[in-house]
Amino acid sequence: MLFSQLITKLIQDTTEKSLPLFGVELCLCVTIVLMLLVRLFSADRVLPACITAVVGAAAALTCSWLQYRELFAQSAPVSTELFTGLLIHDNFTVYFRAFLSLFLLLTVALTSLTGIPDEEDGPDFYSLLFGATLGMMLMASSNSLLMLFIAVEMASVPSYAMVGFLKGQKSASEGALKYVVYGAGAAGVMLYGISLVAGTLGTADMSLLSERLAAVAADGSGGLGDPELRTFALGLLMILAGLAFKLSLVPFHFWCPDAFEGASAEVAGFLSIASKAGAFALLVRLCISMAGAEGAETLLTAFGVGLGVISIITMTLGNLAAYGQDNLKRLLAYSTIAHAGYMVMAVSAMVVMLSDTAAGDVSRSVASAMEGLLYYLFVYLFMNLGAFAVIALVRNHTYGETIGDVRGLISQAPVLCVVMLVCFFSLVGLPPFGGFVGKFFIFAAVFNAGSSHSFMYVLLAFGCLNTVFSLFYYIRVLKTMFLETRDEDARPVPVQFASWESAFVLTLAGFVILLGVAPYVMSTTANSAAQALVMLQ
Amino acid sequence: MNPFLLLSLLIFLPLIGALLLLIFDEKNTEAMRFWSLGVTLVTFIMSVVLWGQYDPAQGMLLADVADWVPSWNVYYRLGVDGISLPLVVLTGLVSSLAMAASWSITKHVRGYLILFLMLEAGMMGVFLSLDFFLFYVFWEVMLLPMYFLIGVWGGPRREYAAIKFFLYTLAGSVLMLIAMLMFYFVSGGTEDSFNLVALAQRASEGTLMSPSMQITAFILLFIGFAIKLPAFPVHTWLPDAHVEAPTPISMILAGVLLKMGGYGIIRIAFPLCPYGAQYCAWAMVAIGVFSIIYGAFAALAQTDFKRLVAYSSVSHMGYVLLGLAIWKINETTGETLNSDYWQMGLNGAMFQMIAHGVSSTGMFFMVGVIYDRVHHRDLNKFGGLMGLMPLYSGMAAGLFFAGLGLPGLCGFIGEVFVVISTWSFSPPLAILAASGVILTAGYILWALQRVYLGAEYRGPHAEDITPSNGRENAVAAILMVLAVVLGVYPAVLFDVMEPSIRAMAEASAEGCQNAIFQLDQLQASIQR
Amino acid sequence: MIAGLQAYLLVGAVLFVCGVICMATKRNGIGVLMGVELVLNGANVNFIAFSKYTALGLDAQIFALFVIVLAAAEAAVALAIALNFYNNHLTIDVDKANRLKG
Amino acid sequence: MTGETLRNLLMTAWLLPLLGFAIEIFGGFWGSRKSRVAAWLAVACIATGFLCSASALVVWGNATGWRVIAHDEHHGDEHHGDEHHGDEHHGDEHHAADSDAHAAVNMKSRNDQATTIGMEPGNWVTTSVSADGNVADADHSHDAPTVYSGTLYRLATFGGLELTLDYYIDSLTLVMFTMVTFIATCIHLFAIGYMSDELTDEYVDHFAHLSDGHHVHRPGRFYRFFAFLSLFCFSMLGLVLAGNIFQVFIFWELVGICSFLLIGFYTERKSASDAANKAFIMNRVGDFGFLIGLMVLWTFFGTFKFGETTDLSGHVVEAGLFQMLPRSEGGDILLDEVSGEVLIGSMTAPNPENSSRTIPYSLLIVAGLGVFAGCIGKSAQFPLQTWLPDAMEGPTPVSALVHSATMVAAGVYLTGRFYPMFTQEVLLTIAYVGCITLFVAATIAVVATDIKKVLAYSTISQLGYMMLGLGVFGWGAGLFHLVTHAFFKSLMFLCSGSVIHGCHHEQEMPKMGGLRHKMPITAWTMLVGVVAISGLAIPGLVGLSSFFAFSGFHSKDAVVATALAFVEANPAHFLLFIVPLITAGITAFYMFRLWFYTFAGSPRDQHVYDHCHESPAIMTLPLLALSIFAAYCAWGGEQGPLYGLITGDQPAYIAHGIAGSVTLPGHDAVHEVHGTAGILAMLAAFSGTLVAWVLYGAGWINPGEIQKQLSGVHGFLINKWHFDELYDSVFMRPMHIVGKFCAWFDRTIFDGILHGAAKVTVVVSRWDRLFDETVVDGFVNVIGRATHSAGLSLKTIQTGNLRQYVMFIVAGVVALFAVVLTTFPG
Repeated sequence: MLFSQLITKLIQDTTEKSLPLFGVELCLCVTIVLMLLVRLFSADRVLPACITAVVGAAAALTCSWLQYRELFAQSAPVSTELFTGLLIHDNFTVYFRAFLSLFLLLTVALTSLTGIPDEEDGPDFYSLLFGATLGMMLMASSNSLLMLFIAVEMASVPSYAMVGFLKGQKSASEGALKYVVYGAGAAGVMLYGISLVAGTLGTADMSLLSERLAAVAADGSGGLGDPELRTFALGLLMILAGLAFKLSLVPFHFWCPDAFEGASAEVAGFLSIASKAGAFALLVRLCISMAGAEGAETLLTAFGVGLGVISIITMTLGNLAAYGQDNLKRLLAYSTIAHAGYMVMAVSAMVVMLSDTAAGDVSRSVASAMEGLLYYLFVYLFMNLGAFAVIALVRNHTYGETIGDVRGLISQAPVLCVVMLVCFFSLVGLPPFGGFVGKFFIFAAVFNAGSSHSFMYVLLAFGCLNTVFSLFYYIRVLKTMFLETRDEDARPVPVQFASWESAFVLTLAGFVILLGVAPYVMSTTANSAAQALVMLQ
Repeated sequence: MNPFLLLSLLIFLPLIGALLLLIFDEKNTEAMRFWSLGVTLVTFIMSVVLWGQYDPAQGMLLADVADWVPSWNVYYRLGVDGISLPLVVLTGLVSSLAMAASWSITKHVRGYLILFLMLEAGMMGVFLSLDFFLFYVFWEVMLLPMYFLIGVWGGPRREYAAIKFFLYTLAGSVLMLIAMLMFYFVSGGTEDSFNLVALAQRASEGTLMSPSMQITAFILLFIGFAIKLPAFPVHTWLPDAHVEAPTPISMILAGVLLKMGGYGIIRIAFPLCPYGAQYCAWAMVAIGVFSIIYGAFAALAQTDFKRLVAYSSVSHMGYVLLGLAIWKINETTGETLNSDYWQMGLNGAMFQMIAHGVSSTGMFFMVGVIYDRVHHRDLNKFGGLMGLMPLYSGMAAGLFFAGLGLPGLCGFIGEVFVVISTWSFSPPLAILAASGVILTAGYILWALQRVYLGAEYRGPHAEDITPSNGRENAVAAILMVLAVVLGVYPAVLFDVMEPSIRAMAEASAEGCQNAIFQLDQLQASIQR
Repeated sequence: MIAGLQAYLLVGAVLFVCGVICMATKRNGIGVLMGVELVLNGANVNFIAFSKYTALGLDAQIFALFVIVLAAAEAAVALAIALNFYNNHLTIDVDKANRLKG
Repeated sequence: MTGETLRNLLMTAWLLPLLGFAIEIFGGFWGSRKSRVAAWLAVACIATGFLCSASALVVWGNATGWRVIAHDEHHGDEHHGDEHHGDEHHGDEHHAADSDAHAAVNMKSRNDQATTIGMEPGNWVTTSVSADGNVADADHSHDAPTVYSGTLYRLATFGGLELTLDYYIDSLTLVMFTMVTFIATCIHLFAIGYMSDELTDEYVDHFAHLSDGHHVHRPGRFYRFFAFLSLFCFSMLGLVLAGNIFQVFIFWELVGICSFLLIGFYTERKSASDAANKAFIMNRVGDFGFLIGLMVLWTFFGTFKFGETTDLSGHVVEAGLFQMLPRSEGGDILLDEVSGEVLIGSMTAPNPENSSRTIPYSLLIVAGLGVFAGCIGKSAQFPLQTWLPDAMEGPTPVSALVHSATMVAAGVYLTGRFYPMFTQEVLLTIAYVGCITLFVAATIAVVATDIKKVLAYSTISQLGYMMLGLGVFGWGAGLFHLVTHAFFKSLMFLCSGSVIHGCHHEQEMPKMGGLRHKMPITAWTMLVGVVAISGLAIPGLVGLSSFFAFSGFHSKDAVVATALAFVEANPAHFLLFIVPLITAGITAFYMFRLWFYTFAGSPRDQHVYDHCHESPAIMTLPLLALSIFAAYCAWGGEQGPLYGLITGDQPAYIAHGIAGSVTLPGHDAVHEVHGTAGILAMLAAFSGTLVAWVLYGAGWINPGEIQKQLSGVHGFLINKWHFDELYDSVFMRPMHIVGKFCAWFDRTIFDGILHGAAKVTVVVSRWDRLFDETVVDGFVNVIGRATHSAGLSLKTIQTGNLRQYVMFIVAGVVALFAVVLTTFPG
């Protein structure tokens, strides 16, 4: 093949096949460029960055909605490889694109309500935000270990900057420094792991992983006694470490509380939700791509159980360490850690079920486990963002984010309190809020996986136990808000019922309730996205 | 009325009422109170209509089924039978009365009323759901309003009490959640996997769960329900919650919430894992008897009036557990041995739930009436109320006698029916349970003497003691009349309950027998 | 030939370990970032070696190129943040970054 | 027809007081405090009840052709020699009477069939049954009791188990109804006078003090007293009418609560409410046993009904309790030869579905003892007797009605009613319990000075006689004594009430004396009661006619005679005769002592004497009416109509006696010793009276009075001081000592045991509470705290040190790798 032919083919592939399906990401890119250009021409008085950002996010959302409509209408799941197979476009991707664009829109709305980037910094901030989101979308759609690394870096690097965005604040710079060093270290470890995995398997293409893995396993004994497989396992663990850093799983969670406390509540909310979503998408893809490798079932089971152990440690530590926290962001950081633990339960269950040779066709069970994860993420978006939004709104009035700042808030801002209540109870996992449904799906999946490996029952028990543990610190905050009286000298929080702020948080709370009361639409969507991924594998 | 509409309205009417409270003027508390009272009364009337519509001979009155989460086979499935119907009516009644008793609440009235109505909706939902998932949702939904009702409007240690209540119940319900998942997956995740009726049917045929799994599932369910019941040793949330809760909420707690434990056992735990239930029968009976004695002793030692009544609830609910569990089988054939006696126990337990709902609601109300006046509950600082508030004291005595188990009042029937059917299960435990009558008489009479009798009132705020007003008298009189009617003509309840309970018991017995048959076969195949 | 691969991998591993030790022991923030670079370069060595000895081929080289670019980008952001930290704390001793804890 | 008439009459008598209660309590509360309407309403209700009961008695008598009375009159002499009691020796009129009765029964069935209205259809099942064992039924058909029973309404049905409210009407029911309603009417009337000081808006209670030392002032509670009395009458009549043992238990508790309410009528007095609590709780101790008895019966027999159940066509469909315990010809309970257990089965009717085929003999004893435990509590028998003296805190009419005549006798009534279910062992227990009680109580009565306390102990003692009578197989004797005692004891209580009322609530006898001058009617009617209870009769006339003996003589004579017959058959149990005989003397002694103390002699407290006055007519008229009955109700003794009525429906096997490990004497055996026993008892009574007179009558009352009464002995006692001292040292002192010891024993040991039990209960409950608060609750708290501190310690991992964080990345990977390698090594 001639070089020119190759170029032609590549251009053709890019323009005719890839770019049309890359619309959402393009929207983001265009918005970033636009915002920077606007400032370049000093037109930001006329067109504030937040307007551009809202429009851009809305466009991205619309685009992903169209993609969703198109893809989910089809009877059989379709997947298209973009950019010579570096990315993949399927229901799963679209689900996350839609998820992330929605979240982007909400975050932009929140930041413009709270005015966290001042007008001057608006373009920078939103560029970083959009850039990070772009990276997360790439994470969700990556189909190659190379893309995996690039996407993670794409998502991380702007995040580092965003954490340190509050200029002149010691804690912000400290949080950012810790985040960036930790992130860089984790990325390095992950990259080393990628090199090991790619080297042992001889490919970086994730769609070939299971095939190559089976081949490698066939060469050796198939167990971890085989040096090559052992190298592979080590590499896999290192990749996992990189993802675990993004997911803030124990023991890769150390950055999380510090970075969250240093960052503004809006950024912390963004980090806790979006980067988690992207990382989970990637983790699920990685797991699915390794599934079905004959001869490596033991390895996969070990991987699944390992995830389960991490999950147990993560949620227990997250919930317990949240007990004594006075800073609400820090408390929610630990809550985030715990919730990552809950969600990893689903992945663990999925992997265990996939590696169960005796079980026959497990696609339905796997899909429902994944459905649980996707649903939970979706609910988590609203409940966690709602909680952070309340903290941000309170901070705007009290200049503080500690538990003392919300003491007796019910007398001044009942709307915020009720939203906080809905979000927190949903985080605990109580009906009729969405968190319960999500948790139920995940617990059900774990229980179901119990027939594949009995460790899953232990996992489930810990999941239940942690639900009870978690009640303590959530309710401690609620107790302070509702049952105590506001200090005399506390700054007032005059958030009216008829205000954009209230409307925003009430919308979030409304979605939390809606997802709890009428989970059908979302669960079906999540299910079909999950099923598509499983089927295609 | 169409059952679907009627049953749904029973649940959602209070919710709609709660929403509409938002349009009231914040200052106009009186209007909001009357509105809420109206809503609870209409709900109660509808529950009575439901009673009228229900035909005991026909078994379960099922409403149409609506989709909820079809991908998980969760349906909006409501229905009512002789087991749940009396509890539904009781819920309607106690809610109305508690609402009438809520005039003493003056803080954040709107919030209180909204939470109160939400609570009622949750309670109705629990008793009306026939879908396990739906049941669980309603079960948990009640937690939230209850937490705040205790936590905001409660006594000095309200926060502690509220969180204790919350934690206990949550701990119980996660166990229930696991059991629920067991049923779902064991039944294959089909359309009927959350359908309590269909699951019970399969359990009865012996095709739902293996015997050993039944035991696990039953224990999980039982702990969840025993916490709510409450049975020793998971009862300690109750005294705190009762003492700290405001009077109307204590009434609801004692009158309705505790019944959910018993209801859960008889509606879910027994029919779905009959072998497990049978296997644990001994333990349950022992726990029941122990709760009776233990609660009574604890009540004897209290100096706080409300705490005494709270412990009396522990004791009285012990009879419920006892009555449910006196199920004896022939170990080899699996045949149920004392079926009529067991049914008497079951019926007696159900009756005891209703009776306790009447008597302890009344007792808490009576405590609340005096507490509103003198703002203390120290038993040693009362006395002489009979002279100061004669009508109130007279009715209080009546309601306490109902709690004491005096014939002619409702407490007697349940208690005695349970106790005399216990001998066929275990004579020693029956004797122990019967000894409860002495202790009960002891603590109730002693309390009556210290509070109502005597020459003079010995506590603070003597000047605030005024005779009970019309609203208070009306609430007490309604409960009193009910106590007498149930005590004199219990057949009015038994006629409704008995067919459903018999069906449940027979199905469970069959299920147990099938399970034992399976075990035998298993053993035989192992030997071969 | 395989011995050759192992030798390269050993170099990569040594680089990796050095990087990790550098990250964990250096109190100077810049030093820590240099440790990160070492780790990344350790991986790069691996990639190049795999490119030569396994079926990974050119993919690995492209990988390495991307890593170099990304490392630069990352380093830029990291240095900016370090500078920010210096502005606020007048030091880049990472041990002084201990206000956020618990 | 007869059955229905009887049922309607008795139900009217039963329910009217309930109606009265409802009207009185509410009307009184909102009405005037000075109105007597409540009282008259109560009187009207109970008096109508009496008329209904009396009519019922007449109806029943007519239906049975007055068989029981006629029979005894005509065959009184024959009985002495009859070995085979009534085997084939019945005269024509018996046939007539029997066929009458049977015709009545049949007619009733037919009528019931025709009139199945009112209650739910199909629910209306009546029975007309013979209540005796079915073996005896065959050859004693002419004795066949005529029982009318049936169902009022259904409480609940569980499969084959059915709980109903029934009625069970036989001659005993009718006698009890008439007796209760009559006495109650008298007492109601009396109470109108006695309680009249409550007819005020501001009643001053001199026995209740406020903390500042003042008396309690409160509105009068006249209406409430009568409302409670009415409620009590309803409960008591319900107890008597009850057709099953469960229903008995229901009303058993109800009379208990009425007793509680009435004892604690003066709620302001701590002593009153303490006594009320004590009464109720001690009764509950007995009821605990009762409940156990119920459990056993329910579990093995599957029914609580006394009588058989018939369907609409009159066929017997189900046996009642009394039919299901077959007895052999000798009256023994039949045992299954294979299992050695007692057969449960009726020859005439199928057993209830749920009855077992057999019941272990031991459990039959348990059931009997359990039910009897209830009777012990209610009838204040040893060892649960201590509540009754305390119960005297209630107003005196209450003591008269509830705590002497009716409620406390309910235990005896139930023992009699439930007789067919008692085994010999149980009967022996009953006898001993009665024996101990009667002696203990009598000795204490000797030293009591409170007029009501003396009567209370006397009541306990007399109840002991009744129990003893029943226990030694004197079914008729025990119940006979019940009825006569009800009359004379209520009379005496009312007299004491009259005294107390007249003396302005002075109850101490040492402050009285000579009151007969001031209140002659009270004094003489009281004397009638005293003579009656002492069992005095004019000696020479015993054999010829009983006309000159008061009721107590006949009934006590019957009890003692049965005891003697029993002891003759079972010499080992000789105490069962000796003790009651001695106690008969003591009884006479303390009763006369009371009378002498109060009415005879000169005033000891001039102040009391001066202010006392005879009660108004509304109080004395009932005294007169009752005194007539106290004197003559037992007219004719065991050949008289009352005894005939009571024993008219007695279980047939009783007449024969039972020969077993313990021989139970039949009627004939009793007849043989009747004369001996009568003379012995009377001697004892006379000696007791004599002693009393010597000590109290002769000692302090002017000799003229004594001469008039007992002129023959007067000279012998002329030097009263010496005799006093002598008797004091040789007779009184030991009596006092024994009495004091018994009182002490009663107070310290029994009360001590009770208080100890109470203390233990308190300690246990405190401990229980502590356990609950520390261990059970503490456990949870510890878990919570441990979790919390674990959480806090986890915070320390987050050191904030960046280099450490970075280390953990690698350390984490290595650790995970190690874990995976060790867990899945190959």
